[in-house]
Amino acid sequence: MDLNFTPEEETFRQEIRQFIADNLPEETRRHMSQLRPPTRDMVHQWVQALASRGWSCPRWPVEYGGPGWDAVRQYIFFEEIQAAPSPDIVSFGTNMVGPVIFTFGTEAQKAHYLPKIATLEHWWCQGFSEPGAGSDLAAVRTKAVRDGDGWVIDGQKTWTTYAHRANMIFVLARTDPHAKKQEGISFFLVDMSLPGVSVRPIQTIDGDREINEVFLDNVRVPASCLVGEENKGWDYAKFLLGNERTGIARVGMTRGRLQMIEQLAAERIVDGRPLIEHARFRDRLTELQVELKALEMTVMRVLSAEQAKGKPNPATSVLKLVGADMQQRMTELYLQVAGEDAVAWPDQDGTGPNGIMGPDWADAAPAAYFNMRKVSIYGGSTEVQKNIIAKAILGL
Amino acid sequence: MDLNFTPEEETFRQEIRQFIADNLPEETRRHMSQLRPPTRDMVHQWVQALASRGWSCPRWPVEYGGPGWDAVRQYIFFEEIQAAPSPDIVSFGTNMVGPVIFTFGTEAQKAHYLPKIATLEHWWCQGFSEPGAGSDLAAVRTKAVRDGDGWVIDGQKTWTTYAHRANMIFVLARTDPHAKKQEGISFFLVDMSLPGVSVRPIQTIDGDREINEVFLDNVRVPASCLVGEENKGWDYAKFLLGNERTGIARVGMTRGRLQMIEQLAAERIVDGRPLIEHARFRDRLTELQVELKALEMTVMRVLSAEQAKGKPNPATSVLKLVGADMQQRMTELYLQVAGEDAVAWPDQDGTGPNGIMGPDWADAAPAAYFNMRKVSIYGGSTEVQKNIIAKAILGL
Amino acid sequence: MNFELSDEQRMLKDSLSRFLSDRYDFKARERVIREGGLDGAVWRGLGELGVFALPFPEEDGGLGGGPVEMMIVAEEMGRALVVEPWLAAIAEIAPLLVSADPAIRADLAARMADGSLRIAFAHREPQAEAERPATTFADGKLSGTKARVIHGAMADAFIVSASVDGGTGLFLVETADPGVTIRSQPTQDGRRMAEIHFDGAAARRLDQGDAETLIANAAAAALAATCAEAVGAMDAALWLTTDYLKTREQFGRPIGTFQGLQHQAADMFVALEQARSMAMYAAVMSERTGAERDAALSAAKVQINRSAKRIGQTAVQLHGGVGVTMEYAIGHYFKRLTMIELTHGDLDHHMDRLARLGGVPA
Amino acid sequence: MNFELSDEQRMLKDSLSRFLSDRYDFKARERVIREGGLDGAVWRGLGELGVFALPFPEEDGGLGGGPVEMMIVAEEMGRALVVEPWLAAIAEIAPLLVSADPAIRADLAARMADGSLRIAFAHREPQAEAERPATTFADGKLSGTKARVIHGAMADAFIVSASVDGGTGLFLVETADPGVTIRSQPTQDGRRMAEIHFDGAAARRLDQGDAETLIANAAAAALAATCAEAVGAMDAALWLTTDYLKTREQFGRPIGTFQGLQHQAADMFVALEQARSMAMYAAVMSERTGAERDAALSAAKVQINRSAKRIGQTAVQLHGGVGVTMEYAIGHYFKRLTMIELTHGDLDHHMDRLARLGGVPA
Repeated sequence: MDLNFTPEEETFRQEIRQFIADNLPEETRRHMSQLRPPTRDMVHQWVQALASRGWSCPRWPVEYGGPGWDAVRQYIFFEEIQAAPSPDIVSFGTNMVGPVIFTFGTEAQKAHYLPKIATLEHWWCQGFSEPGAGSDLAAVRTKAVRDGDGWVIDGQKTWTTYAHRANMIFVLARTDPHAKKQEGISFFLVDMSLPGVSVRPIQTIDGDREINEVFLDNVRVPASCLVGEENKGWDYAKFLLGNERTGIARVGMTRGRLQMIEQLAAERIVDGRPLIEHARFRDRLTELQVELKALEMTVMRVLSAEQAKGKPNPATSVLKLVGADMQQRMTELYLQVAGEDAVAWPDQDGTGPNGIMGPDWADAAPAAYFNMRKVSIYGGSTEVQKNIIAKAILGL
Repeated sequence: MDLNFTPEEETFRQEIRQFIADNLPEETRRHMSQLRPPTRDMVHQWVQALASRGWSCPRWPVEYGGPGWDAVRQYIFFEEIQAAPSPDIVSFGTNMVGPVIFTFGTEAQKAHYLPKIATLEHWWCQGFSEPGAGSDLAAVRTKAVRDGDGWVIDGQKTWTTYAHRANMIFVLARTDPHAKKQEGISFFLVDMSLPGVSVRPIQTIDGDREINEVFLDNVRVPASCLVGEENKGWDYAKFLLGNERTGIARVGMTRGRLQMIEQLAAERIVDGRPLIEHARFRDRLTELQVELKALEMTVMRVLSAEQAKGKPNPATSVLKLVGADMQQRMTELYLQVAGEDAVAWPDQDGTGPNGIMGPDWADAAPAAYFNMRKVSIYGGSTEVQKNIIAKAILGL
Repeated sequence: MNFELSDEQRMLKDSLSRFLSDRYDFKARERVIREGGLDGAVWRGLGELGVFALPFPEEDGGLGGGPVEMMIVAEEMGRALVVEPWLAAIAEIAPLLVSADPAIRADLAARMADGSLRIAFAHREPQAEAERPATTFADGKLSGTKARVIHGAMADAFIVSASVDGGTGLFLVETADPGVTIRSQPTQDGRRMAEIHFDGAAARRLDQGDAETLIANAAAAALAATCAEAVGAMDAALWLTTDYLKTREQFGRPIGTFQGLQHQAADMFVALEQARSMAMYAAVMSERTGAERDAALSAAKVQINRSAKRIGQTAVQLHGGVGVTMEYAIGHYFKRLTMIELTHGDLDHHMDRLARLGGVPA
Repeated sequence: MNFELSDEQRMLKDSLSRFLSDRYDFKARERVIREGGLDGAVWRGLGELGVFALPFPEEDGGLGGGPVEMMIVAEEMGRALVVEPWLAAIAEIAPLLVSADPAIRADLAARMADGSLRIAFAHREPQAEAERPATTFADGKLSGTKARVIHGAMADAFIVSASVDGGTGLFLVETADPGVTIRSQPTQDGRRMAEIHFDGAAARRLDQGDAETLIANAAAAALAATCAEAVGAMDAALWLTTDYLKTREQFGRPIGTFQGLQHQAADMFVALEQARSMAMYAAVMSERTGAERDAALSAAKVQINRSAKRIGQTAVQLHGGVGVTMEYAIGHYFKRLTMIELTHGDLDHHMDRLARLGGVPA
């Protein structure tokens, strides 16, 4: 048992760090470190930088344009870019639909789509969730009907993050209305510039408009947009969801932001003393550090077992559940540092700097707190993760 | 709205306090204040003292030998004797079977049993729970079969607190094996000196032997031992369980012990300072005080609504649930004050003073901590209370 | 010992509750916020219900309401998430006027009671708490800057705390005075707050040298009312959530039939009832004085904060995705509850004060 | 980076696990406790498995095990709730002997390795921590009182910390020495601890003036091993509980089908996995030195304590009534976990130390 990375892995980490230092604009770093959502330009610029190094699809094998990293290197890479902090790469393309395409797609699909993911020429979003379905992803009502050599897709998706920035969407649609719930679903790749696709932003309580409803109003797509076999879409969706593993703990992100919060708390005077010297605040920070260290070790155990045994670990549910809790509690501390300065609402549009009160990060704290409530809801809610643990691990 | 008691009620409170000061032996008070279970003699002596004043059955109307107090006076009385602290009066007789007898019993039963409850000539215990039934009290397997002018009862009861001290047990037994689960049960009053009754103590993890299994091995009882109608026993049992209301919060008990813990913590030196000056300990104490004050107010609200509307409040589940949590967290603090001195186990029999280490209360702290785990299990577990709240109050 | 409302109190509660459910549903509130945060008709309606006359004594033409009436009103305001400047009107201003010249007081009370005059309390300053305000008064003129004045841009006049003669005084300043400049800012919970600059504004003294006591009384009244407001908001959040659990179906059944969610809803109910108890406690104790009052109010705020966080976070979680959207009411309750947590002293502030004052009064 | 056990480590784990499940079930353990807390056959068996030879270097005839081996052994001991004095044998004594005269060390190591010699570390004293032990050594004789010596009455010899020449030294004292008096006391978790009086007992110095470092090393090793023991006990408690949930029926179905209980069991699993991670971290970091080691161990103990409390309390709750009886195993796990919480520094002690040392090492 060895908690240390190999010298090669440490060199790799240094290489990533150097790359970040050379390529991540200070403005982006500062913006992200305040836990603000990245602007479109920030994402675009960063993905271009990664792409020029061949790193924009870090989980892909070399043959499809990826760097061919093993799981440990992927982990180090994501830790470092989250901790930097940089904008997340657009995982709907690189981590989700990309692997589906290179695993189940035709040669033509691989040739057409994969390079465009790497350069962000295709900005993908995910058309899985539907209004009213919640955690029950298989409750797909959007339908696709054969029409000559293509399909006509009709339905509505929701909770579609960054749909307003995307030009491509992958969609689950029901192709056999008579099949059982999880059968009869197919997986489509849809160009959002096609007639019938429209996007309505949903404002969230943090003030942001990063999630959307996507309407697919009798959208006609060619046959080449179907991935794999007709009616096997649920299998591809499960594959896609199972791909998101150790990254979901987001340890690097939480640790990086905790360090920022510790700094802010050292500058923040409450009752005549820096907040960091208040015992209760310090304890909350220490407790988070302890649990985050435990989570980091748990992530590495899962990673190590995967390297050794080559199969995913059901303890992944622990990573999601605890990771979400850590992120949320981290933003509670952030909110406490902002204190009453958090009361201001930046402006009616949810954009722009703080108005008349507080330091320049103060409006980002409540936004982060409100925004992070979602992490225990999406991607398998905390309740769903507990169900999985109870059934798949404990056998209840 | 008025949080103050009336002057008459305050006078009443003073009368109770004076009675306690005059009648509760210092040795008993000290023993109880350390959260030790009372000895048989302590209970007996105290109930005799109460009985001589006509107070040993505080919830009973005057016609049956009670003091005829209203709900507020009953509350004040229980608050004061719990805070004293005195031994609990034997509630299986006074609060449980007594009201069943005077509400549903024959005149002959009232005349025979009630006076003996008041003097503790009859020490009652409760024969409801059965092995394997847990929270499902209606899962009664003990059966009673008619035999001439009497009944033969055969079965087994468990979790019978103080059965080893009792000479009477009230028993739920199935009298119609073909009826539905909650029907076909009858309510019997059983003399424990009858042939076929035997008691086996169960040692609990605090070292005590206050709960028991009671075996009823073809015990023949006369017809006069049946309460009310045959097969209606479940109604009487529900009546009995519904009788335990505001008292279950045990606010006076918890507050009294918290004061004792605060005192002990002021004497206890940890890392060179009294424990009470350690911020974390002080915070835990303060948090408990806050929640206990809230619980006290909630108790009084329920009491006030009962006085005004004359009917029990479903919020009683809150009192049980929070009251149990308070008691348990209070003993966690007690355990912390004892610290490593809590490691000693008094002796193999679970009796006698602490051995070679620590102050004279140190062994009582872990015993109290372990003992109090039961309060979220018995009398409707915390999970059952949450079910009741979800269904009866929230309509889920 | 009696926790029941009197017939009059119940009438107040019922009429206010009916008024708000008729006139101030989620859509109406959204419109009010879009249009600047104050609906004239609603405001007049509240005045007609007697809400603004409540805090003033009968000799000033008020209704002589006490903290229980404030509690009733504040709870309903919380339930409807009312964004209008009701807190100053029902709880904060009247205690500041207690020692004012009777004629001035009667005039202000009369105009506040019918809703035609709105006064905001301009007390806090941009820099952290000092012994005396940095704002000063001399020769009839007041100068300085006040921060975080809630609803400051909607006030017709301010009561301003300022240093005077080595002590603190309370002064009345008209908004229309040319020496007054207001910068307004929306808040997370649909209200507006302001920074107010006074530059030699004409000011009239209101207190009799007892300003610090009056300020403490006003703070206590505002804190007690805010506790009650929080209970109203928590109550609404719980029932919105249980309604959602009953109607929302997933995996082929209402999600409220899942025991894991039922138990979370039960925990919310427990948190609500404990908070409700402490809001009542705060109301009654807010009339006491000194350490006993302050410790009781701190205990109440500690409980309110804990319950607000538990209920707000759980309500959003049980709503799932819709819980974090601006289009559903529940997120707005969560936001308001969060702001209540942060204002009138946060959890740590009140835990510290409790420790300093020797714990919860017996 | 590698969390997998080597083949040798896995063999150690499997053989010890098999030995204990064959020889040390709940009934057997109850018998051992009744009969004084040490089963000679079990003890010899552990020696034959090489458990006691592990901590000693190969040049002393040991197996040269490191902290990972200690962790493996301790976890199995925790899983079986072994009451015998294994902690001193596998973790505490060897680090104290590091600088001892090689001949003495080799002799002690050889006799400890086969289980024929049991040494207890008599270090803590009845009065709270002082700079130097109140126990003193002079002229070959040692005098003083040591308290809370776990398994003190089962030891053939003691290593005793004592003041000497203005510093601290470590001394070997034979139990058989007429200057040694032992008072023994059972503990909550089925063990025995003792107060030891030394009255001019013959003593031989073991350290080279580096006693304080050796003592800190031994404490670190004992703490790391105790964390692993706790993980074994928690793991067993979780699986006992899930077995119970699967078999116990109530309201006509296995109680493990109730989602409210499933979610509590899931919370236990999360607590266990987090604790397991930190026990591994503690094992590896226990070989470092100074503040980094101490902070890492404190972080581990904080997590262990939180998880132990959560798992112990929930396990009892989910067992219902039988959970609080001495007749069921689960209560004994709860008791042991509670004692682990209280010893080797409680939660607050380690939170304080973490704060003093600047937090969890990056």
